[in-house]
Amino acid sequence: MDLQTKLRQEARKLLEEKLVDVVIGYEDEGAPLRTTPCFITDPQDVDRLVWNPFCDHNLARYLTARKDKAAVVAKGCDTRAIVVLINENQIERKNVNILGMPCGGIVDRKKIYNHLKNGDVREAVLKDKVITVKGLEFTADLMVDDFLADCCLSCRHRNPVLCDVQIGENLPPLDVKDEYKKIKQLEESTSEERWEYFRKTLSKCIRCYACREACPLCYCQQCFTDQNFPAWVGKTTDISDTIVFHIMRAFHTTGRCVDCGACERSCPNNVDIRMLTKKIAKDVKELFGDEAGLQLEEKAPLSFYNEDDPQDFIK
Amino acid sequence: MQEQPENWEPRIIAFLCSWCSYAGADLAGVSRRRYSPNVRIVKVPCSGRVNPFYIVKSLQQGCDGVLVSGCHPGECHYSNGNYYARRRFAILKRLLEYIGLEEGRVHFSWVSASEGDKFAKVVNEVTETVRKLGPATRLVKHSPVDGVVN
Amino acid sequence: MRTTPRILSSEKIMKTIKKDKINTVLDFLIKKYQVFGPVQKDDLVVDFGRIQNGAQACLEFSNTNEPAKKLFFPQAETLFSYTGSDAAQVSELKPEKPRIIFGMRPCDAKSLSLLDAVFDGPDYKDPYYIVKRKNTTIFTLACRRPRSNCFCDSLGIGPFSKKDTDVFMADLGDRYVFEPITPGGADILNKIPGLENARPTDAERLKNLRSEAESKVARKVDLDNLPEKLARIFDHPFWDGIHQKCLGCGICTYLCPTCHCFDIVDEQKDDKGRRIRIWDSCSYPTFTLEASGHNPRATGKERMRQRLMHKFRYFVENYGEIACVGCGRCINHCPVGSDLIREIENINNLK
Amino acid sequence: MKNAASKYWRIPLDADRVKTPKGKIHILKERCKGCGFCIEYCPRDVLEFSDEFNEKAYHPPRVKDEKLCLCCHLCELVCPEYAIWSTEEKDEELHHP
Amino acid sequence: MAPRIGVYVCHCGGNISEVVDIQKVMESLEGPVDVVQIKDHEHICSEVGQKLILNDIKENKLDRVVIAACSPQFQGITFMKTMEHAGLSPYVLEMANIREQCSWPHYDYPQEATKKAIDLTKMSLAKARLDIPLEKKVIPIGKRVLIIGGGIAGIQAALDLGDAGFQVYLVEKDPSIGGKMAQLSKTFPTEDCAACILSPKMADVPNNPNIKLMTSTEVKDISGYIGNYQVTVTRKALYVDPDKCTCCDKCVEACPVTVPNEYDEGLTTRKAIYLPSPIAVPHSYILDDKTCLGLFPLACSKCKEVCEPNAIDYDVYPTEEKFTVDTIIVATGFDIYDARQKRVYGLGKYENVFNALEMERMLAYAGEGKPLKDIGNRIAFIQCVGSRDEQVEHEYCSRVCCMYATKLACLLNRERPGKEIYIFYTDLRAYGKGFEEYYKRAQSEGIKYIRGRVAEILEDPKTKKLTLRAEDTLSRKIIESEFNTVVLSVGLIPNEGTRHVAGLLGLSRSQDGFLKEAHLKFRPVDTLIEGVFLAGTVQGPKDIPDSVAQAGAASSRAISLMNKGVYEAEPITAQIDESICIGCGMCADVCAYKAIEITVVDAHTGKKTAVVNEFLCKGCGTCAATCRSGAADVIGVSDHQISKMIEVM
Repeated sequence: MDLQTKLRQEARKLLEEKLVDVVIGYEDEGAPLRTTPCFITDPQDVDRLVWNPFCDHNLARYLTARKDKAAVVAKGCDTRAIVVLINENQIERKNVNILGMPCGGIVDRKKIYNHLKNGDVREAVLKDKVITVKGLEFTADLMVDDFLADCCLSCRHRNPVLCDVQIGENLPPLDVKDEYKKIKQLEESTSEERWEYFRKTLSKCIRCYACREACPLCYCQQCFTDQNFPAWVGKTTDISDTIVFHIMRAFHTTGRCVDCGACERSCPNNVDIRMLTKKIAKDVKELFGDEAGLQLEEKAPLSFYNEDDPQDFIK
Repeated sequence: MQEQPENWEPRIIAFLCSWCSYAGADLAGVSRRRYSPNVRIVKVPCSGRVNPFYIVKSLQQGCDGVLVSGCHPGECHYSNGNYYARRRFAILKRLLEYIGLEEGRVHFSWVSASEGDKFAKVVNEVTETVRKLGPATRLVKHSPVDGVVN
Repeated sequence: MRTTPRILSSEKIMKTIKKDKINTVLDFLIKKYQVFGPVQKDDLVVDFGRIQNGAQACLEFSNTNEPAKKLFFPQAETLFSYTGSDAAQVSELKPEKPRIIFGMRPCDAKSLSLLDAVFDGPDYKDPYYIVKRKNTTIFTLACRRPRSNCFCDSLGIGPFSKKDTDVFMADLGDRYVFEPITPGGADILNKIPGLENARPTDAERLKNLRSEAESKVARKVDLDNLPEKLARIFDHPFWDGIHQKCLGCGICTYLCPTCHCFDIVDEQKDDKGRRIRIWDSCSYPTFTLEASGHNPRATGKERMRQRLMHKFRYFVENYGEIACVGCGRCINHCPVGSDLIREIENINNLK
Repeated sequence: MKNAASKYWRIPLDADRVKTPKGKIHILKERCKGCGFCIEYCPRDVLEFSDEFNEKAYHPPRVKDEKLCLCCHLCELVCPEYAIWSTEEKDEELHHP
Repeated sequence: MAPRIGVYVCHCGGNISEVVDIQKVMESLEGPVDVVQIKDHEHICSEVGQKLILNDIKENKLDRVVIAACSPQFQGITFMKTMEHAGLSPYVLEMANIREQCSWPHYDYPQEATKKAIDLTKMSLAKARLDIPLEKKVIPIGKRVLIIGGGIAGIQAALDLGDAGFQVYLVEKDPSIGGKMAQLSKTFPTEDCAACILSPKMADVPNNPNIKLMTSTEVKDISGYIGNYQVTVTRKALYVDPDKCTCCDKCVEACPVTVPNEYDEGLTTRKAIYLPSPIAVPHSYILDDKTCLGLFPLACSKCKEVCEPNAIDYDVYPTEEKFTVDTIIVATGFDIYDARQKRVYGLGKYENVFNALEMERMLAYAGEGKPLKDIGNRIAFIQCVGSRDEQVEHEYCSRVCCMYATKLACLLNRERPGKEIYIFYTDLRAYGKGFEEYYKRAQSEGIKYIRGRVAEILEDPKTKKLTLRAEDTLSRKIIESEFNTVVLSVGLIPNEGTRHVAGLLGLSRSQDGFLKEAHLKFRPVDTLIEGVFLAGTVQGPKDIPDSVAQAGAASSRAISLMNKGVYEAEPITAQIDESICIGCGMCADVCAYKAIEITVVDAHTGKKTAVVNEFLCKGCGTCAATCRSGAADVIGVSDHQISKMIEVM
């Protein structure tokens, strides 16, 4: 029995036995190469739930606003985000029923459109590991594994870190080769080159804050961007303000970011946001040995310290 | 060496914790210990009080250098403010230098109330390092953006 | 609605030019005008940018990521700056060199007329917008290949619409054809060297291309008496479900050619400062946050409802037209895949 | 007991003026079952296992340092076989611990 | 309405005006509409200066004052008092440090110093504009004080406070109070016997109804704040009931165990059950379960068998006691330097080398008329052992060694004339009252003072005699001579009790390891923790008169706080904006004082946010810097104020 059917079965059981008020999952509304989050409350509707490599949203994002009992379809990175949210008192463990999905990686739509030179895909059919895309003047068969998202290529937690029910067997760990290759390349270049790189990619930002809204960890009632007296960061697309917004948002994910890639996927102008969050995750690992969202009751690195923390940079 | 406009002097802001480093600075003054006059000191209760935005905002305002100084680990008047600050600055310094801020713009030090000499040495050293880098350009927020799309 | 001066049919002489010579047209225009056109920013993103030489323009594109509105109502704009506490010194708005926007799609052109209604309406004249609008001549480029989420003809625009532009262009395959629509457009067109008069067969060819393009517009939406339907369902439970997946990220409003809401903030240092107008979005909670802390649109439900109500009902009541041009940007770029057309269909199906 | 590291490393100067009881230890090797209670519980750590065997092949205890014994009789009390006891030697000559 | 700020630029009698161009500073401050008045003054901190401020505040209706002068940590309190006299909150005063940070360190760059002075004053102005007229927070405060350490300083403080009607808890780790002074023979410079002058004071302690004496007791934990210190102490089990014990001493005879007696620095022996010292207060025997042959299992019990009044009970266990006090005086005293670390002097190797405290005990030893040890006729004292010595990281002078060596020399000399006593010193420190005269008298009595550091001591294995080699820097000769006994004048170092208490209270320590006073000149017995004071050698080496004086000072400081009945706490504390806080709990995690808790603030919606306990919060601001959404801030040092100060750059 394939995972999708098993997922629907579990969801129907939860709803029928009134264990949860809603099942948050993914639904296919017919748009090519993508699914959309859905909120199933009626057991009959569980057949709308799908499970395929296009289920890319981090559904933990929807848990912070809810007061009711919710079941959520969660990949490895999503469950890590849920652990962080529980540790930060944003959701209660008893209010969330986690349907853990071992995940082989999700497809990055932008990579496909890149490959197709931004061709207009009108239809996409997935048949075990092969996507057949059709446009008005072209068709093509694409292998799922060739278009996985960057964060999935270096994923160390393909299996749920925490779940009530796990749908499907654990996947073998991915042998991740040089997880921080891009970051290291940038680190080795000169500061002028790095500045030019970030000035260029961040000048595309139009301050729409989609990256902030897509991220499950950005649940603040009022973000520092909306703060007045003092207003720390300007609201225009002046390059200095945009850079300050992005480095400070990234700074606020220190030791919390689970690298689910939701921020980069939601950006309309393809800003390389993960180049910042991934760098901080690398530093946190090197300096403090921490990884985000692995245990409950785990303290975030910046609200914890050791007597012998590294301080070679301090005179 | 960056070519600098003539008679340019680095402008450096320093956040000193009031119990140790600020007292150290006072001691440097009391013992007439000469050090370069490029630093403007802002007194904060503890190095743990220094919000990352203070450093970023200083750089945006055009400060050529930023120094944050607090009590030595173990001597913090509030017992662990400097420990949290140490972690915060470790991440922030690497991030700033990663996005292209020149190394040597942002400095951190531990100066206790009895280390007047060390404070003077740190200020001189920071001033010379910043002088070599020339005036701040990156992250500096320039005059208003005009209407036309860049 | 603004009446744009139309040319008498007799002066409508169509001009054409070889496709590979299009750069010379641009180079000529660049000498006397500030020319803006679609520029390839990276492999997926094409956006309007200042063109310094003809080669920079990329006319083989579907549509720009950000709408042409940003050339008239930019993301951030200094209204005036002030020093000390005395009277503010308004940065007087002298129009710079006249501008040409080359290669705008008909849907964006239509959106400008909707923005005109707002920024250049009977009761409110926005000087910043008007000075840019008057200083700009528009060359629209017909849409040979509408994308899967385009539905411009449901709004009565269509890929080959000739409305709201100064010069209509179309790609005949080997040549570009130019058709002046307004006297301004005609003046400029006549000055461009190297243009030959269109061949008799071109008009016929143009008509075929037009119907072919219109057939490619895949999606339709039934908009008639949508405003009345919306008026009736303000408290309908339909709204409880529709907003749940919306992240409130504001992309659909930032990239929508017709959205024109803005926020005004000051940036001040010591006694010098400036007042800035920046884009804002009804999907942000802070959009309606009041000083008391009360927020009339506290949850995503009210905010999502407001977006649809404003575009398809309030705007119609105020300006007589629906505030949508069917460009499909909000559908293409929504991170969670919510689809405007499907939402309108759901509304139509409500009892 | 004094160890070199402690603050009071010196042998007290008036040690010879203080009389302390001196115990003599008697062991019936054959009765011993090698349980080791006396060795373990002796507060002055006077006894240790000897390497020789008694008939039942147990190791009876052996006196490490007779001078340490203060004749507190604890070994007597804990020995299940009454195989060990101490008697107080009259103080013909003084010794210090 | 707009603030009305008064600015005062001080000349500091030339200290500032000789470098900083005062006129230029004042001119450059003109402009902002809310700076209503700019004045300069020769000594703004003087009586006249303060009157000027007072009048200006009244006449010009100032509501904020900026003073560009010395460091706020120098004259800050003076000006805060002036503000209070003028009816303004002391927290709308800002000081620009244009002396210690401008004129003094940059006296050879006058232009830059002036520019810097202008910037610093503008920064103070920027902060002053956003100052809030805070009022001190008021906490009710009782009359209960905890004194840690029962040496002469602790005793004196307890008696002062007890006599003044305050409830005193005197906690002493050892079985008896008296501390190091009780171990001395005589005291300099008057040579009156230590026990004779100390015993009556020690006796007064249990007799004073307001003093609760707790010996053999250690402080386990202290939490809370001034007016509400929750103290937990653990009392050792002593196994002897003081009321029943008749001090007949039979148990001591019966006890088989002999261990070095701490009271005599290990020179004499004591039994496991013993009387701590002849002048012990409380005067009762105790059983030391560490050296007893064993109570679990009961090994010996000879003492119980001979105790007729049946005062010994083995079934007693350490107890824990909790109580609340309003102020605390730390008087945990000192330890002597373990001279064995100075290999070259041979303490622990050579038989006839002693440290000064051991010599004190030998002199005081009165057992059966026979001295503990025949110390012979030629005695040498070596000064500065473990003090003024960078090798052992004790650069400080222990202040008392020169005088106690002189005293010991005089006593030994007088005991049996004909002795030759040498004192090898580097600088003879006879600074106190009557010290110089005593030093002169000692020389006249034949004590020979040699100005030279002893390089090495060698022992003749057979005769156990000691040959000293030293260079007499006055006569330029190398002296090598033989002595029967050498006494090392050991310095004073911080003890384990000081480290333990400093950890409990979060007290900082100065470079020499002793506890750091709030301000060396102005607040020598205060600490930076409100309501916690220091007395005696815990704050640094000193002699008995100074310790007693400090005990009196600490008591009066505590009384001055407790007498008011209320304590005004610093209002500069953290503040959480509940409308923004999302209850993530990071601020609570980082708060060293556990002053923030995540609590439900709206029972209806169950919304949880952080809530600050104003009395616990010390205003360090770590929570404000950790808070991501900017909900946490510090009143008085707010993000907005600092942001405005940065904008001056």
